[in-house]
Amino acid sequence: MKYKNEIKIQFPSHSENEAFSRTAVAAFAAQLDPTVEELTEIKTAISEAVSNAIIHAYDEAQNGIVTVEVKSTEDRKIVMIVSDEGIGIGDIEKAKEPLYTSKAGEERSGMGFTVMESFTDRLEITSKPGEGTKVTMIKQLDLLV
Amino acid sequence: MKYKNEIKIQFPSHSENEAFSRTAVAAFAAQLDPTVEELTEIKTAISEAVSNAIIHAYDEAQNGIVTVEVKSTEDRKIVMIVSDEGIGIGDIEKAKEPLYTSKAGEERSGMGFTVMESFTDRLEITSKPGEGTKVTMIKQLDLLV
Amino acid sequence: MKITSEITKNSLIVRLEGELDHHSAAEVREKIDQTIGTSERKNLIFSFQGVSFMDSAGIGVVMGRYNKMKEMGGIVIVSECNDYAKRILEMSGIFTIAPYCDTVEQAMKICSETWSHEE
Amino acid sequence: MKITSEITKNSLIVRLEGELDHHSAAEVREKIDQTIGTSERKNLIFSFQGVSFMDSAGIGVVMGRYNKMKEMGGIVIVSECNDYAKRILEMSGIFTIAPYCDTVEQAMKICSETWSHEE
Ligand SMILES: Nc1ncnc2c1ncn2[C@@H]1O[C@H](COP(=O)(O)OP(=O)(O)O)[C@@H](O)[C@H]1O
Ligand SMILES: Nc1ncnc2c1ncn2[C@@H]1O[C@H](COP(=O)(O)OP(=O)(O)O)[C@@H](O)[C@H]1O
Repeated sequence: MKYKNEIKIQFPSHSENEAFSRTAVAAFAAQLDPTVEELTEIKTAISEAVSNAIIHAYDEAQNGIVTVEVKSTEDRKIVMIVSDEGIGIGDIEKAKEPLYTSKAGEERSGMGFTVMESFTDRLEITSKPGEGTKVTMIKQLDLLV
Repeated sequence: MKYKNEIKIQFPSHSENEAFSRTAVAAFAAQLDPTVEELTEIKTAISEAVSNAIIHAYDEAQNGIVTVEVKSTEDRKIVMIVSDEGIGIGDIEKAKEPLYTSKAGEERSGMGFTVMESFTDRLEITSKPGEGTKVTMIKQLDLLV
Repeated sequence: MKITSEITKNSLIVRLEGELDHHSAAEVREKIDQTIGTSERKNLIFSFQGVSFMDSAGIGVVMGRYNKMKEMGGIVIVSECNDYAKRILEMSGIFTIAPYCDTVEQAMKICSETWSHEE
Repeated sequence: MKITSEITKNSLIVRLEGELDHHSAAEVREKIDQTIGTSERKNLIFSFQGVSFMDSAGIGVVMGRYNKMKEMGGIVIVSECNDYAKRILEMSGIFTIAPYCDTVEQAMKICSETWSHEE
């Protein structure tokens, strides 16, 4: 894919950076003049993926690095890649199941991946236990007609 | 210096990323609960430094990479580092003079560094012609009393 | 996140304001649980009217309070969500156990009926 | 950036709305210069009331228009800046050649006086 513009953001796995990351991504996505609904969906999807890196990949330790890359295409696609170098996911199919969570005690609902899937057009997860996880989401914005 | 939190942002030298970069930095700075005035000063200083990288370092070609790093300290300092791998600055003292610009024909005012100096507490420029420029700004936010 | 609570005859009303994510959920949880303890009310009504952003952390907040109130023999009602918050809560099926009302007033009515019925 | 212009007897009034930086300055410049050409007015009044963000690119926009109007024997007046925009414009000394007025009305008065004087 050829990209029109792209940004890369990196930050340590502090939970206060969840808000930072979704605002930064929204500021980038604003270049494509999305609808309010599309912008909310993008912010929510990013928030889920970044929270997962902080909570699951690094187990709430604050010394992991989270990387968020966002790219835009001429035909109004937004590609979002959230990656970490944390514990990784053993069974990706299970992780994607609605309501499945490995941290029920901490009031996680197991709906993160379901929300990401519902708010974007495509979700791809690659992961290696012990090495990290990369979540790629693609969202097609409305074509301006 | 020990940092409380820090972020790194990278993007190509498209002028539309000026707005993105200052909004992203403002979203990070918001974690320290700055005054509206402080936030405006931070956004303006970042906008000047990022614009300079786009206009001068890469001469408006859109294929350069601009890097913005922002760090916060426990005692409410914000450290902002904007760097490029562009043409560099030969005479830094001259570049800092109010009203000096190498691009008068394009309606640059030569006030960029003066604004950065006035809106932050410390400005440091290091540069090597042909290799790039690094602009470091430190701003002490009001201590909450 | 701003959390305001109001105690009525039959219920505790908790109004949330701001962005509800994993980061803010920790504080929200703690403050609500404190208020549940001191209020001595069995029923909890959430108003999400002031919630400007919410992700799936919001589901966890409702689910956790549901478990707490259930232990005490009470119920949880969710109200005044914007479309996005409602869509996310709906996905999880949480409204089958913590029902949704458009307004706090409707929720209060349900709480008082439940209460009278129990007496 | 939104640019609205109004033509009065003696002057062209240009109102800017949005964020004025190096990126948006290119468009602002082009649109104003077009309007200067068609309006056939010698005096230009800027209103910065709607400018929510401005960096030193704003100085260049005023400076460039000043040079253009001066060639035609006219003047530029800047008005209705917020504190930050004013502070930045002030730093450059631009108000010594393109004076500042609090309101567009005051600026119009100056333009009409200048005009009468010239006649
Ligand atoms: N970045 C990650 N690193 C490691 N494990 C992850 C990551 N993201 C998700 N997981 C695993 O997938 C499960 C499901 O994730 P999700 O659907 O977001 O629900 P929740 O975050 O509420 O647990 C998590 O409980 C966790 O075990
Ligand atoms: N990142 C940079 N790379 C190369 N040259 C730069 C850079 N930043 C500033 N300069 C030089 O310093 C001069 C003064 O910069 P500044 O005070 O910001 O004014 P202006 O941007 O209006 O020219 C510029 O005209 C340019 O020659």
